Amino acid sequence: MKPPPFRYHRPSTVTEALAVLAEAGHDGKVLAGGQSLVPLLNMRLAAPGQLVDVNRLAELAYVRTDAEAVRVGALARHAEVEHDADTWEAVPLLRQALADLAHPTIRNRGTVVGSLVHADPSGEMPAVLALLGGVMELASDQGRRTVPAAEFFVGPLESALRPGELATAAVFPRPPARSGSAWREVARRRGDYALCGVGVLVTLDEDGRVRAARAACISVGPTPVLVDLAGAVGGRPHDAADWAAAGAVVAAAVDPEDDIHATAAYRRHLAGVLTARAGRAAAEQARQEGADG
Amino acid sequence: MAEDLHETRLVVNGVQHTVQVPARRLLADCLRHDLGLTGTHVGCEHGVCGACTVLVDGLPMRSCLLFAVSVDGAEITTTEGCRSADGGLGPVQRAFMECHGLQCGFCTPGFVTTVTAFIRDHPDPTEAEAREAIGGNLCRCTGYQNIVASVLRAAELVGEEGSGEPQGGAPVGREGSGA
Amino acid sequence: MKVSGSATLHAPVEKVYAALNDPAVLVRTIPGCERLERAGEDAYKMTLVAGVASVRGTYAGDVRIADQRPPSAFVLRASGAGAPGTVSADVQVQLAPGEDGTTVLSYDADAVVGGMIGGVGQRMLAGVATRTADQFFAAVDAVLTGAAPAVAAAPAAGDQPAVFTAPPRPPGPPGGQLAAGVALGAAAALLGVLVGGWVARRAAARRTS
Amino acid sequence: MTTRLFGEPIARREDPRLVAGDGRFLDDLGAGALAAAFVRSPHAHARIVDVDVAGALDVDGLVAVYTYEDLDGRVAEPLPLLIPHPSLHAPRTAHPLANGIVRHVGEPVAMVVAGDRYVAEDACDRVLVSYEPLPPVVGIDEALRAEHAVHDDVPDNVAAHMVQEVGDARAAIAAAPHRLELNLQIERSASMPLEGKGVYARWDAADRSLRVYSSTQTSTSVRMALAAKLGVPVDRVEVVAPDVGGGFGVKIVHPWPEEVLVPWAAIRLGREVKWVEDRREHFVSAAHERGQRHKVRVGFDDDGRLLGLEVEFLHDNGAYTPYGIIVPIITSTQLLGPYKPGAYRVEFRSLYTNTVIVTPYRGAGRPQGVFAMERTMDAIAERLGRDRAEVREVNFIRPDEMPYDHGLIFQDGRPLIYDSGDYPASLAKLKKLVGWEEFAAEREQARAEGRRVGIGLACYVEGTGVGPYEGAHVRVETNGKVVVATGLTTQGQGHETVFAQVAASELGVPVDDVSVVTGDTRRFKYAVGTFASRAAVMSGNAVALAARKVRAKALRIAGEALEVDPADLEVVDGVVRVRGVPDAEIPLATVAVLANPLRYAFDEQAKQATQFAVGGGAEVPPVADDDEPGLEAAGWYSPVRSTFANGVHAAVVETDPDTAEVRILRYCVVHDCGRLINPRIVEGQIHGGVAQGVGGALYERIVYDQHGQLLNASFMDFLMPYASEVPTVETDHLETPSPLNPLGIKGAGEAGVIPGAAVFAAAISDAEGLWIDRMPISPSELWELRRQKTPKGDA
Repeated sequence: MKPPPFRYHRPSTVTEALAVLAEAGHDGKVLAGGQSLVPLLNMRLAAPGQLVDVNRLAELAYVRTDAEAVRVGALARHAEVEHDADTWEAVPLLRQALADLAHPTIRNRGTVVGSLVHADPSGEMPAVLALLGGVMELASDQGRRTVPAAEFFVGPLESALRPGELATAAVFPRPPARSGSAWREVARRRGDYALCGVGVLVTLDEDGRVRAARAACISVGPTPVLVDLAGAVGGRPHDAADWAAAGAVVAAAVDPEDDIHATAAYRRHLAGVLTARAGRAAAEQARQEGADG
Repeated sequence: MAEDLHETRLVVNGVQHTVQVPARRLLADCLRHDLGLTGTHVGCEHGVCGACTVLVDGLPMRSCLLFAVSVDGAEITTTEGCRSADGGLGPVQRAFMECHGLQCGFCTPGFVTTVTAFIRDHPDPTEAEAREAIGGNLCRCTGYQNIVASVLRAAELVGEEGSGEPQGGAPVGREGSGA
Repeated sequence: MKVSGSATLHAPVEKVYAALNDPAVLVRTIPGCERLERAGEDAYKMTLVAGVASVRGTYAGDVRIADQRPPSAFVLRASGAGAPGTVSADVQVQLAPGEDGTTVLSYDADAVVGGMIGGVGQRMLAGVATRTADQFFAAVDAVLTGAAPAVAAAPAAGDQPAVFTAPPRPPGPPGGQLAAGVALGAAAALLGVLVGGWVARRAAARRTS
Repeated sequence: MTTRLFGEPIARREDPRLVAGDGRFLDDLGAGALAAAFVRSPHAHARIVDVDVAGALDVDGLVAVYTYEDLDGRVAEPLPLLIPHPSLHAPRTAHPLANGIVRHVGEPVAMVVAGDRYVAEDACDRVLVSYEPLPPVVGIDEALRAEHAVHDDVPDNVAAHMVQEVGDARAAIAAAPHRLELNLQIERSASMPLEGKGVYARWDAADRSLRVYSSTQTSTSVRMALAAKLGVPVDRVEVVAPDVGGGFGVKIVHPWPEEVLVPWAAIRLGREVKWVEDRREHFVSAAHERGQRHKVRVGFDDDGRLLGLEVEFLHDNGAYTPYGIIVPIITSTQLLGPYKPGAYRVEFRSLYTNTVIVTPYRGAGRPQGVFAMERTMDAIAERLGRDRAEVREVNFIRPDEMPYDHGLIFQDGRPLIYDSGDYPASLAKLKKLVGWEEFAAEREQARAEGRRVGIGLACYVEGTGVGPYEGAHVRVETNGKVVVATGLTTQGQGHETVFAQVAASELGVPVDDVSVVTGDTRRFKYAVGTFASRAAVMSGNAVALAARKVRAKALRIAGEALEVDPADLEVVDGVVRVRGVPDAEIPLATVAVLANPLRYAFDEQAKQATQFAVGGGAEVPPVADDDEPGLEAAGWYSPVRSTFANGVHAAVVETDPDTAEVRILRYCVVHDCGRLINPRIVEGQIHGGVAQGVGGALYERIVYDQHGQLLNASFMDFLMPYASEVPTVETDHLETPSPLNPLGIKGAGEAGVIPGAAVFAAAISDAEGLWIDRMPISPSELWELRRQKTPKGDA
């Protein structure tokens, strides 16, 4: 299991990187953290002609938080985002989900933006971006564009990123006031891909009633499955909301498949159970937010 | 056609090395075969087992998932570099010996590096934290119980005498291409 | 790996049957298909680029149309090989008249995926296959309804064109389409999909592309 | 330093090099050697139509490509059948490279040798093999149905059929007041050491000699096989097992195709060649185990006492049978565990399938047998509404019935006779350790809180230390250092430590003065290997016997030198002393010098020796007729039969009412392997075994589809437990010495893994009120079981 040969580029500026990517076209592949790509290369399941190593693009190595959002540069490692205090304050869901993402050793190298571009239907990051309604910032030598999460994840491992394009950053909006979030997943072993994972974002109104509630599920569809829970829990006092009903809504909405680790029915069941668990936790966190602020 | 070689500089266990490697050379293979540091082991080559874990600029990473050329200029610590400054066994290594934290010893180098970094950041871990810390490394022999004990014992030893890592502190020697 | 499904095509069965057995149509509608070469009666050699994202490979193989019962049924037998592994598939295709001149097509495919890919990605197949089957049908339907032209055959000796090439286009939408009429294209494209599938779902060594 | 070393939990001698990265594993050797890689079949069953290597030839750095047609002499013949057996009526083995037909995914078809592994794999990608697929036979059902054959000349796919019977089991069952019939299945798994296999060969053309390093559990047997296969005289072949990164059974098989081909290529090319198995190769071309399906019929009385037991089972042996039918034979005999079965009949069929070969994996057929037997005990208890421990108790062989003859033939071809063991005491200790009696209350308490907890226990008896023999050589150097050499190999069991403890204890020298060599045919010629929990028993005793000879000779010479009766001498800390007479002493080092007329000692050591006069005087030859020069001796241990260790495990689990996830709350072990040489190492063996038991019960399985494709050929899908999945193990020991060997020890290597599936099935059944008849079990499967509420199978 050794990688096949490839042409290697290591640009030192984004401009240079975009030029190289434009040149390489379909033949080019971006190497950031490489925690999914390199196993693939080692097994010779992938053989890109050219690798564009973006690990020297210092200008993309940042995590910035402002009044609206957390902006994560393409070179920010999972661990950096996970341990960033401002990010934790602004968008707790990121750390909540990152804690279940593989193992710390992988998070030391892997990047959040890389996870998003990878558009992995079992990945936590795409679901988090989708749940928060975030956007991707893409650049090519033709210019820059932003793509909302809803349009970015096209299918399993398919993102809207075009050949020659580089994802430069991901933007995770702060949830509204009196919001709470929670992430729950079940994996075979700690750190494995989830058999099913669910993130829930709940926003309360001044009276502590559920104003908005959404769930995003992984491993139960070709892309993150986003489900609006307002019908089940909207308008209810946070402590009287029927989260089991919300779970039922999600279980009905997902379309999982059988595999060697779990049946589709079990995955569907988990989606419901985990939605209820995450919903309760998120509502409680939202209540505290309300109390604190 | 012969592959292009890339000059790559690595400071490994405090010693500067310069090697000419193809872009596809994995860091694990570069350390083992180009530099002759065979303490780092390769158990799966898809990033799951953790036997190849080394410290890259102080952080544990899978050397089977890194290209040597991609970490050009980095400081690498392998289990060979986890000895104490005097060349004897380092505290983490001694802890594994004291607690019978290894059997065949194949996965051990990956644990030693991982635990070295963990204790640097968590000088006084609980048993649960110790277990979590080694959660990404596979061992087929020990059942982990004595490895968890080794982590706790290592924390004691480091507390008593310091990490003993030559990294940084030790003068950087010079060597030509290890290839 | 078994996959089955159905689709409605906007043309009468005879026309659909003809299209699905017309290399000029297939070469145009199989995403990633670059070349179909006649290799005997109802047999073709095919070259196709398949994969997900930039995890793509070129695959070569053979496809054979068998057990033809025009206009209601036929079987496609295909096998292909690329660096990541091998694929062979049998696809049973049934055509039945639908409402107002449409055709209801149902397919039943059984694919064997071997080699490295066989050990690490098979479980991604079914989902992607059924999903991407629709892409293929959409393409065929476009040809049937004249929305897209069938390609002209490359000049070749004999009264029957021997080599069919797809018009220049970016490598087709990623994803394998294990669908009727494209056993090989499907199977081979699946390899690429699987590759992705494998990373997508299984890489415990995770993250980032 | 004390010389009372036997039984001390001393730290391991091998650890310093291993923790420091100075270990020498196979791939740490042979820098600069050429690299071999293999083109392997992607098909489970196919005819090879053509192998086109042309593309590979242009690869820069390629040295050679070989296919079956290139093989010559005995290398072109099928690999040897290692363990023939009368019941194995249709043995079949593979060729080193496929000869016309491939019979499992991963079977080697072509061998590439190149400058490095990267290039070798580039070349493999360019070897084009065209296959004509043949219908694959996958799984026990298809093999039985025999619509297709794995081997044309074995149309029914049955490799072996064996029956053993004691008494008339069927009649006894028919006449019994209670009867049960159960179907019990265990799925495929694998040893999966973290270091794969590997071979590194160097041919010395000038010396016409071959040295081979192999990551093997049996270097001596590899040596003999290579000499025969390659036509090189045995004394021109040396095989060394360097540090080996785990074996667990899979590395006892030999010679592997690569073990023959790599040295063969090294000789042909006159270059050093190395092959290091990668993980993918290990999954599809090494070996698996465990897959068996059992039908149990049992008759019992009102107390749950067995009156008749009939077990029929089917064993999937994969595509070939190089290692014979050891696994099913062990199941058929060892499933009896600590119980008296009444009349017993066992029958098995071993079946060919188009899958990877099946050879012993730690436990070797016992986990399946124990699962069958212990689930049966649980079913009996449930049927009678009795306590599960009580039902086991009434069936135990009592200590006063030892030695106990089952009237069966064991794996070593000798009668199945238990030598010793106190099963009631083991169970009593376990019940106390886990709090068996109190658990019912805990279970109720938990249920009241909406939690589901359950407890299960399982007993096992393990035949260990199978013969035929092991040997050891002990030499006292003229500097007083002691060198111990034994032929069997080491894969992490700490042999360098325990054999040093044995030698030091016997000789009366500090353990630090003893060094141990294992698995190196240059140092000790004859050995069997490290498997079947035999190393400590076999080589441990051989070392002791050799050391005793050396000690006797040392005392004799010292007696002459000190002019005292050897009977009055003792050896303490490396010095021979006259009991009770201070200063009347002579260092063992000096005795070693005196033991050889040429002394081979210099300066001070020689001078020290000259003050003593030994030897029979002028009329006696310097080396007496019955003597040899040097203070050294070889010792051999060959047991009349295996010695039987035993144990009882219990687990307490909690299952999530919603997600059906299983949490292990406690895992308790009571283990009796006779006298312990090093308790710490025995504990370690148990911990590791239990972890593999947890894996086998809750996580690990080898999954083939109907086409014979292995669906989970990676660590991402073959779920070996991490630290987060393995519980802390609570252990307690009994020490019932074996009367069969001088040291009174029994094997401990496999014990930990044996009852795993049985214990967890019982504990989960208890928590859920569900009958579990198939392991491993995943949360998804448990949840589906809940939906079906499967009732226990009844007669």
